[in-house]
Amino acid sequence: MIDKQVRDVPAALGGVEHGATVMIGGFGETGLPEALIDGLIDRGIGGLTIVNNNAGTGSTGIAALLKAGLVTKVICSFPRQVGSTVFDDLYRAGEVELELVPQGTLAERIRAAGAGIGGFFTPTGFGTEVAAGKETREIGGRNYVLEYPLFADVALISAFRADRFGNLVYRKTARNFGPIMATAASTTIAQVDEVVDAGSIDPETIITPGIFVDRVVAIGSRFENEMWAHVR
Amino acid sequence: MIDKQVRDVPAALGGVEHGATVMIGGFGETGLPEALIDGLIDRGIGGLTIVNNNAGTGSTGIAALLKAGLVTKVICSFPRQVGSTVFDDLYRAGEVELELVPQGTLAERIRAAGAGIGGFFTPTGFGTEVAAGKETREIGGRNYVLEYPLFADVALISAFRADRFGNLVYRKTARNFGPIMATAASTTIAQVDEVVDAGSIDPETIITPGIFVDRVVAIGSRFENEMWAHVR
Amino acid sequence: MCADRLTRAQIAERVARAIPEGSYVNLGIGLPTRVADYLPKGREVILHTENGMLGMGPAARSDEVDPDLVNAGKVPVTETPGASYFHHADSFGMMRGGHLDVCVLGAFQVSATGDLANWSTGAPGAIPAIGGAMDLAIGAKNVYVVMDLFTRDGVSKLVESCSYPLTGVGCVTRIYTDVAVFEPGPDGVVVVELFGDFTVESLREATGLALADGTGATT
Amino acid sequence: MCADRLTRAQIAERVARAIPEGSYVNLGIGLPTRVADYLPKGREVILHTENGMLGMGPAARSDEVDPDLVNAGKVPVTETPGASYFHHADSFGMMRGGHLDVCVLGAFQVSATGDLANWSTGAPGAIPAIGGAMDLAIGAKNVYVVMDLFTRDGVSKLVESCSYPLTGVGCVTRIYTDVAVFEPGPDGVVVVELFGDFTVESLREATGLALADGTGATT
Repeated sequence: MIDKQVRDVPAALGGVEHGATVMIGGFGETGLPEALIDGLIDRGIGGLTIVNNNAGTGSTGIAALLKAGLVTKVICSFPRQVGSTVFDDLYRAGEVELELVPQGTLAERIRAAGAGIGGFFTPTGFGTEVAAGKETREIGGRNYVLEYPLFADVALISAFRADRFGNLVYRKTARNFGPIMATAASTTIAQVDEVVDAGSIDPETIITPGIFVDRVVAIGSRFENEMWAHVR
Repeated sequence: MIDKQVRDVPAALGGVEHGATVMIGGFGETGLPEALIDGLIDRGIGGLTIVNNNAGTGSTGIAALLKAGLVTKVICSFPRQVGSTVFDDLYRAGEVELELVPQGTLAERIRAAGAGIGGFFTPTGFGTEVAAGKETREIGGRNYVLEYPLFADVALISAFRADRFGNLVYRKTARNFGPIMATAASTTIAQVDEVVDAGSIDPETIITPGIFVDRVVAIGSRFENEMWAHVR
Repeated sequence: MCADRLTRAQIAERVARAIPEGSYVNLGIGLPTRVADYLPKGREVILHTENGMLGMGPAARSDEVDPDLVNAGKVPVTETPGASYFHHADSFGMMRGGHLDVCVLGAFQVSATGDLANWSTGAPGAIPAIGGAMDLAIGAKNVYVVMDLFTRDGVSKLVESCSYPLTGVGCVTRIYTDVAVFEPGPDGVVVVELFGDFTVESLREATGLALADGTGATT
Repeated sequence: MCADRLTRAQIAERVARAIPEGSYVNLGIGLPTRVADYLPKGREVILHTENGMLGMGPAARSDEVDPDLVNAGKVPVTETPGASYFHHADSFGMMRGGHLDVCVLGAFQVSATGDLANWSTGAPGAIPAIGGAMDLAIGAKNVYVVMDLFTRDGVSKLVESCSYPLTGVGCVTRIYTDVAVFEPGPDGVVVVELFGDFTVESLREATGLALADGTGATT
C-alpha cells in the first residue's frame, strides 16, 4: 500500500544532505513550512542554497536557518524587508551569496523545471539589471530575456491537508509557491495540518497531485491557538 | 454590477468574425462546447482557423463545423480518428490546411500565450519531423526545440458551473484544454451547465478565475437525459 | 511652489475615479494600496494580489485576521464573494500575460518614454529587492504611477532618462502626480490634466522636458 | 520460427510484473492498456491519462459511464480513491517533466539506440496524427515498448536505424517482445531476457544487430 506519511519531522528530512539546493515554500510567513525548517536547523544540515521568495524576517523560520550558519546562498526576489536583519548582516559581511530574481521569473523558472521546459523567453526584466549578460530576443515586436529552469534537490512545503498518496490541498494565499516547488525538486516533503483518508479529498479540488510529493508529515493544526478560533 | 452571463448562444457569440482564430476546448467529445459550435454554424461565420486537440468525428461538433465549410485551417494534435471522415475528405481534397502539433506542445503553446511567454524550449519532437526547420538547442546536455505561443481571437470552452464573475469549475476529464484556452484568447466564451450565485463556489476550488472569461451562457444540464441519471 | 497641489489621498482618489467597473486591478504597496479606499461605492472592481488571489477585500480587522490570507505587503486581508486562489506561477502568468487591466505603482523616477524606476535607488550597500515590481511593470494593460512630481529637494521625478536602475522599459501608461497627470510615450510626455496653478509652460520649466499640452483633450 | 513465443497477453503480463508498487504509469492505447489487467492484486500502481487525470480506474461498466470521464483513447473509465484532475498544460508538464515512472507504448520500429517510431508509417496519403506520443516518448523515466519482434512478413521491428518517421530520439529504455526483452542504448542493444527457444545468437541473425548478451544479469 502506498503511504507517504512519515511519523515525524526527522523522518521527513531523511536524506537531505549538506550542500543541497532546498526550495522552501511560503510568501513571508504565509505558507512557510516552519516545522521542516526547524528540523533542518536541529539536524544542522549546512552549505545549503535556499530558494524562497524572501530571505527571512525576525528570528524564526528562514532567519533562524540563516542565523544557524547553514545557508551559503539565497535565491529570492525580495530579501529586503522590515526585520530582515539576520540576512542583511550576513549579506553585508559577505557570508551569504544572493541571486536576485524577479518574482514572476522565479515562479516561472521553478514551473519550467517541473514541466520539462529547457528555457523560456520572458518580457520581465528586459532592459534592466537582471537581464545583464543574458540572451535577449525580439519576438513579435516585443523584447524578451531568456531564462532557465530552476531545480532543487529538496522542496520543503506547507499544505493544509494531505492523503496517503501525497495529494495536497492548501488554504487561501498560503498556496503560493507550494504547488510549483513540489514539481521542481528531486524530493518533495510536505508538512500538513492533517492527513485524511484516501478518497476523502474531492478529486476536483486537489491542487498538488501526489505524484509530486514524496513524504508527508502531519504537524497538527496551526489554528489551535485560541487567537485563531475564528478561522478554525 | 459585474455580470458576464448572457442570455443565449447568439448573444455569447457576438463579435466573432469571419477569419477568426478560434480555440475550441475538449478532448474528443469530452468537454467540447457543442452549443457554441452549433451557434457558430447557425451564424455561418467562416474562414476560421480552429485549434482543438482533434479534428472532429461523426457528424456533429467540429465535424459539422468542417462540413459547413466554415474552417480554413485546423491546428491540432490528432486529426486521424475513427469517424473523422469529414476532416479526412476535406484534407485529402486540399480544402482544409492542417498544422500538426504534438499534444503537449499544443498545450504549452496555448499556456505560453496566456502567460506572456515569448517562446520556450521543449524536448518534445526533437529529432522528428515536427522539429523540421525549427531552431534547436542543447541545454544542460539535452536537446530542445524552440516553440512559440499560440494565441486566438476567441476561445469557446465548456465548463460545469460558473458565477456572474465568470469563475469556472469543470467536471473530471472534461477540464482538459478549457483552463488554458481561456487564458490565450482575446475573448473567452464559456458554455456552462448552470450559473450559480456569486460566492457559492468555494474560492479554493475555482479552476478558471473570471479574469479569463468574458461571457458565460447557461445551456442546462447535459445530464438530464435519464441515461445519465447515475452521474447527476 | 503652490498650495493647491493634490494631497496623497487626493491622488489616490483621482486614480480610483479612472478605474472602470469590472476592471481587474493590482495595487502596489504604499500609496497605491490606498486607491482601494476611494473606489466609488457600488463600482465593482476586482483586486488582484500577486501572492495568488483575485477578489481581495479590505485589510482584515483584528477579529478577521487569518494567517493564511495576506496581501503582497504581507498584511492580513479579507476575501470577497467571487474570490479565487491560485499558485504563484499562475498568478504571475496572469500578470505577465496582460490580463490585468490596471496596476498602480509608486516610482522613484519615470522617463519621458515611460521607463519606470521603482525598485532600487542604487545606493551603495543597499540590499536590492525586486519582488513583483518588474512583472507588474511590464504586464498590466495600463500601468499607472502615483507619485509626487518633485522630491523633497524639488527635483523632478519625471525625467528625460532615469538615473536609477530600471524596473521596466517604456511600460508606464499614465503618471498621476500632485500637480498634473502625464502620459509618457515613444514621442515624449503629454500633460493631460493640471491641478492647482501649474501650467504646462511652468511644468516644462520645472521638469526640463518638452511637454505636449493635452489638457484640452477629453481623458 | 518457434511456438513458445509469448502471446500478447503474456507480454502485457510480463510488463505488469516489472512495474513496482507506487509507480506512476501511463499506458498507451492498444496492447499497453492491457498491462493494467495484469498488475498483481494488491500492488498499488497509479495510472495517469494524458487528458488530465491521475488515479484512473478500469473501463466503466455501462451503468458507470460518465461522459465527462474518459481516457486517452476516449473510452469511458472510472476513478479510484485518491484520484485527481488537472488541465492539459499541467498534465503534459507532468509528462515532459519526467514525473511518470513508466510509460508503456506500442511501436512500429525501435532502433538499436532507442529511437522510437510509432506515430506514422509515412504512407502516402495517410493523415498524420501525433497526439501525446511524442511527449510520452521523451518524458517518462522509463519508456517501455511492447511489440511483436517481427512483422507479419518476418521483418524485425528492432532495427539499426528507423525507416519510419521518429517519435523520439534515444528515448526507449526497454522493449518487451514476444521472444525477448531488450534494452537499447547509446552502445547498442542488450538482450536481457529470452522466451522460448530463441538464443542471443539466433536473434543476432534474425535482427542483423550486434546484440550483447545480458541474460545472465539480474533484471
